[in-house]
Amino acid sequence: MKQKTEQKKSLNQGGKNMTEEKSIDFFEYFIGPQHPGITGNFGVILNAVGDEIIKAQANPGYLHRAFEKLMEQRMYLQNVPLVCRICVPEPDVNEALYSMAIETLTGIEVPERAKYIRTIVLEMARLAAYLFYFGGTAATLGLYTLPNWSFGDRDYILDLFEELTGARIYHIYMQPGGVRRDLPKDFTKKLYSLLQTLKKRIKEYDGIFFDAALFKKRTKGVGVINKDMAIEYSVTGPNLRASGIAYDIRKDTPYLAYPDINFNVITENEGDFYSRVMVRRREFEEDIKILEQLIDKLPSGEVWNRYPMPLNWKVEKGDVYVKVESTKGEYGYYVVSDGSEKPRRIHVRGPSMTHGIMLLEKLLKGQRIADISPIMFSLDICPPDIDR
Amino acid sequence: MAWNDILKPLSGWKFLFKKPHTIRYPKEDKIPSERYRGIHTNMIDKCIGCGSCEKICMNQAITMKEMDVEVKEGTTNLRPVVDHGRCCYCGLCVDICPTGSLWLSRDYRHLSEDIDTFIIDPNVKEKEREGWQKAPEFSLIPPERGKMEEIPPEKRVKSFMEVFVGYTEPIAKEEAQRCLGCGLCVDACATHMHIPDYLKAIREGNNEEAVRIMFKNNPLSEICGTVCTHFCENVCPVGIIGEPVAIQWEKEFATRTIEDYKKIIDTTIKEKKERVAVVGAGPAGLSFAFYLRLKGYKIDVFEKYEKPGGMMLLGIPSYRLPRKVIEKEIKFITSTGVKIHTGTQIGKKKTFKELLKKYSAVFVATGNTKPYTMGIPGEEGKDTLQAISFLYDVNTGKKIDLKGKKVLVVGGGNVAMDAIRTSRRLGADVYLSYRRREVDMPADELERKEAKEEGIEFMIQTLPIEVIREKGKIKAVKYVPTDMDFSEKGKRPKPVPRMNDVRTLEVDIIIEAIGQGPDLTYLEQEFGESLKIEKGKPVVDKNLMCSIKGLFFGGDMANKQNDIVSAVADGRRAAEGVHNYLQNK
Amino acid sequence: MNFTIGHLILVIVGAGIITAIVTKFNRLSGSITALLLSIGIAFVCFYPAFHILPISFTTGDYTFIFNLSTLSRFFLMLFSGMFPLVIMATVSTKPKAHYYFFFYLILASVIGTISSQDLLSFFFFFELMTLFSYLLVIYKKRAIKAGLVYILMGIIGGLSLLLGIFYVFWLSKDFRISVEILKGSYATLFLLSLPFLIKMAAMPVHIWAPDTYKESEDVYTAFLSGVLSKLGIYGLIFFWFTWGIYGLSAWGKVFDVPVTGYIIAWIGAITAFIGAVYALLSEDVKKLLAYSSISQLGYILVGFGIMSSLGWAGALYHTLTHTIFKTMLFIVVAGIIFRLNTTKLSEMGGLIKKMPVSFLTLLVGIIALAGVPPTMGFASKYLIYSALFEKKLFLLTAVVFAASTAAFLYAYRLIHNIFLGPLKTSLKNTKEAPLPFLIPSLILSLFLVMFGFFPGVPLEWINNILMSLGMKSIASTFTTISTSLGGFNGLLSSSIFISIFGIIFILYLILFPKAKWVNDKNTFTAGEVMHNTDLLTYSSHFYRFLEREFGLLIKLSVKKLYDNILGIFEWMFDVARKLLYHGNVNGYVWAIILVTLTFVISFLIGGLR
Amino acid sequence: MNINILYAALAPIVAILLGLLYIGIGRKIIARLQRRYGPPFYQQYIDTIKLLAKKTVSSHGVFFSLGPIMGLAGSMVTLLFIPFGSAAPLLSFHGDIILVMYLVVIAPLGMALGVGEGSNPNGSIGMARGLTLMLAYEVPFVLALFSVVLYTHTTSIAQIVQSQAGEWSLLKFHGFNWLTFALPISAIVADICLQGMLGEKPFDQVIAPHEIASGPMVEYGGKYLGMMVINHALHIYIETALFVDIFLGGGPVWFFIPATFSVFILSLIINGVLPRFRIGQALKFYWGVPLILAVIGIIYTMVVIK
Repeated sequence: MKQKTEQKKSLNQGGKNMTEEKSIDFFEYFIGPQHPGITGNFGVILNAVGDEIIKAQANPGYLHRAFEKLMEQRMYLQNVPLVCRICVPEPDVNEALYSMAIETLTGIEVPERAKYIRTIVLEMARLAAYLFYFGGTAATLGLYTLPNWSFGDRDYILDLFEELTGARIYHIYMQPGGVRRDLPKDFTKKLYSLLQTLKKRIKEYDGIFFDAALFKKRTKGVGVINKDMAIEYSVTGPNLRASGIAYDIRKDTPYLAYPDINFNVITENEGDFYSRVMVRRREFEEDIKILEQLIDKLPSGEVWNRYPMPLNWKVEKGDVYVKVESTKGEYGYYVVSDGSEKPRRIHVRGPSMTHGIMLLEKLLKGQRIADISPIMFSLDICPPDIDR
Repeated sequence: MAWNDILKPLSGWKFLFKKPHTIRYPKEDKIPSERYRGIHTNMIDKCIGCGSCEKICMNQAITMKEMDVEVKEGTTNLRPVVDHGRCCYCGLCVDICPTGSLWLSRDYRHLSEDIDTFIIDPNVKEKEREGWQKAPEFSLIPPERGKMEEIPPEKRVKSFMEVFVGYTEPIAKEEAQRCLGCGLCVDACATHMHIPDYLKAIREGNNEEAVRIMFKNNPLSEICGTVCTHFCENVCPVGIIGEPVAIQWEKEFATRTIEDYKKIIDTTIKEKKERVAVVGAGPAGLSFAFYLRLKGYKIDVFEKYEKPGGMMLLGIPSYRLPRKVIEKEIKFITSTGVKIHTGTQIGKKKTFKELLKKYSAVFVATGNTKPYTMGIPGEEGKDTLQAISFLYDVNTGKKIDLKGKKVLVVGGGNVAMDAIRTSRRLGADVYLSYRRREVDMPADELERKEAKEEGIEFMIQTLPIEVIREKGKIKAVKYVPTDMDFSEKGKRPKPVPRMNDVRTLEVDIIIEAIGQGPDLTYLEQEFGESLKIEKGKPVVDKNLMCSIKGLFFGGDMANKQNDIVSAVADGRRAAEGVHNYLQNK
Repeated sequence: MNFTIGHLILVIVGAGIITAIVTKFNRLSGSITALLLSIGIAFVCFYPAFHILPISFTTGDYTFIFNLSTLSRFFLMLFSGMFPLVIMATVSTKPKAHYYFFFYLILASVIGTISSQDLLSFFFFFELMTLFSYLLVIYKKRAIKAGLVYILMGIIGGLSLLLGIFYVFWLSKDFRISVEILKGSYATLFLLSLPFLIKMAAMPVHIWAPDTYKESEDVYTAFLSGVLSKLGIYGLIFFWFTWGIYGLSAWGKVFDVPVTGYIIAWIGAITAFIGAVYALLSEDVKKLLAYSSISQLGYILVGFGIMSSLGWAGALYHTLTHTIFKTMLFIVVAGIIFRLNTTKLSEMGGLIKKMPVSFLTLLVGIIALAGVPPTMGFASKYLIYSALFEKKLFLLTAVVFAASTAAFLYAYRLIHNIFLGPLKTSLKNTKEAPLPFLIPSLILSLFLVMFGFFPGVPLEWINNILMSLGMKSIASTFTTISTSLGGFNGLLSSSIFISIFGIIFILYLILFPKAKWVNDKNTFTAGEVMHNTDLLTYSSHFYRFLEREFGLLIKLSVKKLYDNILGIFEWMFDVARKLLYHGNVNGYVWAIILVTLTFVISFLIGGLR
Repeated sequence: MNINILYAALAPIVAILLGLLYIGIGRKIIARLQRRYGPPFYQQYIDTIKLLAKKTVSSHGVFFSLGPIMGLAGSMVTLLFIPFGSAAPLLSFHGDIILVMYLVVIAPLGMALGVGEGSNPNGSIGMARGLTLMLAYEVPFVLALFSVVLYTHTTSIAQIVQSQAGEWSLLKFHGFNWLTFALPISAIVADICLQGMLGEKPFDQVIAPHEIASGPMVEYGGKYLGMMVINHALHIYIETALFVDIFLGGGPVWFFIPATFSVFILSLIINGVLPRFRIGQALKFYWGVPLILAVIGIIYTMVVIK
């Protein structure tokens, strides 16, 4: 309630409130949208006393591309190349979700092999996203060696993606009914050897970053989300697990090939910056294990079940909500079809919206300017995901 | 905070003397993967310009532009041009391309300050294929058409019941979904029916709208839905990767759902004074009458026979085209106010000159009535039948008994097919002789297939050279096999008879179905030199008016296609021509 | 022309009366009169042809002696030189009659203090100075509360001085200082040092300074901080010299420094450091300067405490430097406050375009404050460091160096928050400070730079003092200062800097195209829409991170300690009041009887002795 | 003497060229650490020339323009008082280590004025941090110097260099006279402080791009930025030269230049593997271990002298 009135005040920035504000000696600090410490086109307006923040106001909307509206204007298949653009670091989640939603609506079966391939893609994307995250977080703390390493290693995953899907970032590989192409020759072998390399590499990261004294000094006790707060702010994903709540959609409501896979849900207890990073670092190894299992269990067979000609494809009337676990948290799609060639409404539930606006505003209060962008990165906020 | 944690970061120094793992562009180059989705490349010769890529593109990056290419049948001179500034390299255009002419190459670098250079013409003559290509099993177009119920051949051969079952609604809708909407068929169709439009109406379940669209170009839509040469399907790009869209059957389905066209088609007419006469109530005459009538002219149709319908009625057996269909169509046409005077042969009771005096214009569409003959020894005789007269006889109800007889039909057109299947239904053992390969046959594939199912023996690449007669009756036919000569490019291959390999076949009756031409003798008698005739057909201008003012020709007698749909098209064209002529008179 | 110190003091008092009378009729002409008269007095003090003779007169047993020693002469020139400049700055504020009157009286009492050679007259003039100073401090209504603390501390100092004098008299039966009788009595040392430490606002007894400097009349603050506080160092040298530097070492030596001096040096170093920290954390411009003043006087104490010739040279040099730059800074700031009517740093900003002259003078001032070469600030710092290096006082060096680096911090903050950054919309129509503020500050900044080029010039006077005190002089020429460890050439370094600066500047003018001027309002939008450009300045809580790191220091402030002591006293007296004033007549009667009895008994005991 | 004046005239140019070269090679080395190839070693020259060749200059005020000039002038003056190894004492007999320590400050002060006039809060925060960092590292650094002064009985840099001079031959190793060996603890402290002076991680709070968007440089562009880059190059040279002169004995040119370079590279590769401190933590750090070490160093020195 208090927050509301504060926001109202800031909205009515007329002459009246000026005198009140002048009495507190804060200054207004704009971090973003043009700022190296911001994950994307996103701004935070801060009221700071010295370098201490007394009020933070997230200011999204600079990258608003009206995806949800655009999707209503496009045919069902045409949306497949569109959805992956919602979030750069981990686009496959969107593809998988969109395909799953359409499959649920139309009743197209996905072949078993396609399910496994999709899971492999999702887990590879997860690894890539984590490498991205490690690099980004290290960079906000000023360690530029790790991003160079991790982005280099991420490129090896992207190479595999390129081999599999023909593209490095926006794979546009999954589509309703399965995947677009079968695995290329020797793909699983290459993937397996890459996983072994990554296992070694993560140890090297430990040395320079995760175990480093300075890193611990910078991160421990910064931006704490405790259990109650995590639930109150509907935090999901690794951020939630860092607060000690073992919730993972892959485990709780399994989808694709996850029911067949054994893995642990990683949790940390402190809920601070450090645990948020460490949850991801430990999940990285867990994901490598998952991928190894997937390679072992990969069945053979078809990879795609045909759907009608996409130009004239009408999807049955109905609505559906599907959700998956992304590296950022719970990702969900709510798709409404009115039986025509174009979806009536698609709503994307991105985790960055909750993490990047309400939670961030809360967390930044009382922090130092030096900790803004580390906290933002530690929450793994993807501004494009906020501005759909 | 252990000492170890403080010193551990120094472990990063081990990379100080290791080889970096980056690629030193431009000294080194990373080779993109085999499936890399790079820059568009399009085989300009293979591309048919259907524009599917343009339609599937979500970014409107592809535009079809007119290019200087050879326009073959079923292609356009439109070729894709890609704006790489908008392209998202999803490769959907490749996956949908029916011909597979489009692919994404492995090159991917393009650097320029000028945004105009990002609009790339991807058309090449020849290029090595690499990168993201069409994989047939992942083609976005379903290759098979909707299945139609079939009557088993054993059953259908016994009677003249209609062999055509037609689509049920769900299958029709599903089938209509396969249409790419490219409109190549519109160009191919003689009447230029708006096929994608009515297919769209069908898949939306709006059959009335579909029929309305059809009748804009074709008043004999149901007949065409039942029997048609369907050039549209021949050019359909979907046919390249599988079976073409069943346009004809879709049309048949839509029209059949409508009981009475009068109810759905707006036929309000503003009457005009001028009167126009039509000679011949065949497809050309009827469509002419219909469209001109809609413009308000008063129409009188003169028909030689007792029933209107022309070749549709007389030439096509009822198992293919049920009579009630023809009646339904004609009833609709006459309901607009067209008067049909049956049993009135012009040239005998009335002359053309009389008509020209009485009427503002005269449209003549008397069709091809004069059959061609082979001109081989022993050909003439009572049991050498002409296909059209044979069919005419059958259709008018003349009893012809062929039970147990051996019949040889010569020719490969639809008339030949009708002849063999009619003969078969009359109980004969039928042979078909055709001098070219089976693929060269002008007859429909479906017809051929059904004919074979009904137990007719196809003697492909044979040429009868002599009919052996005993007592005036045919005993056997001598024939030789032929070889194909492909020397002339761009034309159908020429059969070369192998004269030293003469074979004989015992037959009772020969039916010649090698084509027919118009009978213009009565016209020549009346007009003489003032009517220009070339190659047995009257010379007409683009309005289908001949050298005599007010006299129009159309239908089989004026065009080369010799089929219903062309005749209908002629009728419509002539209606426009007559209207123009009368308005500008 | 010869005249005595008595004449001088009388002339000054007379000038005060004249000014007051003129001011009563017309304020402006009063101010001009004050200015002219003060220039006259300064001329009298400075002109070598005028000889100021000592004077002494005897009443009863006691002889009052007034004489100008070399040391006193240095301070006389300092005070009388600053006086007209400060008076000049008051012209545009147009103060009331008694303001000038008290101002002249202060000068008179100061001259009386520095020329007294006997204890009673010293005490008399010293206390007079405190009293008049108090009357000027409370010239503005807002300062009454701060003035109370000031006078309280003044009285404590005075009492301590008086007690010390009595103690000395009890020991030597003589009020003259030249008598060598004091054989290392800690009590005398403490009692006779405390008033001067209070005057210099050394650390545990500094509490009057920040508030007094902040609340007192703006121009007067320049005199109070720049000039009057120097009486402290005069008093210390005056008394301590009497003990004799070598006499003090009787108590032992630490690092080749007398223990007492060492303690004073530590007090100075801590004062310097903590003062600097408080200065860099304060949000008020005058408070910042006040703490800066405290901090800088800490250096003087350090130099003094080292008790070597280098140290005393440093202390005296810094006395001169600090007098010049702090007077100037306060005058400049007074000019700014005169225009803005605020002392809050967060309400200033971007004034460089409106007040370029003030900016330049302030810039020179802070460069001197920071002790950076082309100004004389460096020379004083150099001497103090050399003294520290010479005596190997490494921990003191660390603290002093930390303090002097912290001086950079608040110096930058001062100039940044007032002049740099975006211009506040409310300050759009601000004009340059009036000329009376600018002229003295320009003159003073000229001195700062000039002595920066020729650091040896003031050192010569100081050498005279040192020699008069029986110490070694510092080797120097006009342009160089050298010590046993090293030395520097002020002219060379400064002129090379100026010439390189000139060369690059000329190159800049030649090579650079004319710069496109960009409004500072459209900087740092970062793509955002700004609704209030005033909020964009990073000025308040400039060193918030230090605030956090020094949190303990702020919590344990001395003022709170005093407050607690006060609380205990209040409680005690409250109890006492409740015991005495309980409203019962019997109780009062008994109390009177008790008191009377006590007196009687004590008289009886006294009589018996 | 004449040669010395010649050196003095050439010193700024040599120092700029050397500083830029160091940065260039440093970029290469950091790139290797990060598993990259990095730009060519002469890239920094190209960048600087490019910046200086830029045509448009936008300014926020007079001192915005004068700030970089003052900074450059300050750096060059400082340079002249630091000997070019034992080969050329330049002007160092006219000013000693205390003068140098204060001359060094002119450049940041000039920059600070310019940055302040730029009125960008990022720049102001950067300056506040820079000054705080100075507060942090100066104290242990001064104590390290103190031990040197104690050991050599002089504050003159030239004399400190001379005191370490030994015979230069293949057989006799110069290094035995170095103060690094005489006062190892102080040398370590000085090197730790050098990290902060150079603004390398973990002490690059001043320009921390992710926090305050490059801080002081944020408003500067074009030629001004070019001047700042040159200033940075000079700064690197001055700090490393000071360290080499005091702790590594200066030495002839062929030793002096590689030595300064190595000192720079050492700080650079430490920079490569560490994140940065928060500014408060940096203060705490410097006033913690290095300060204690420095005091130990001084006590050690006192013991050694006796």
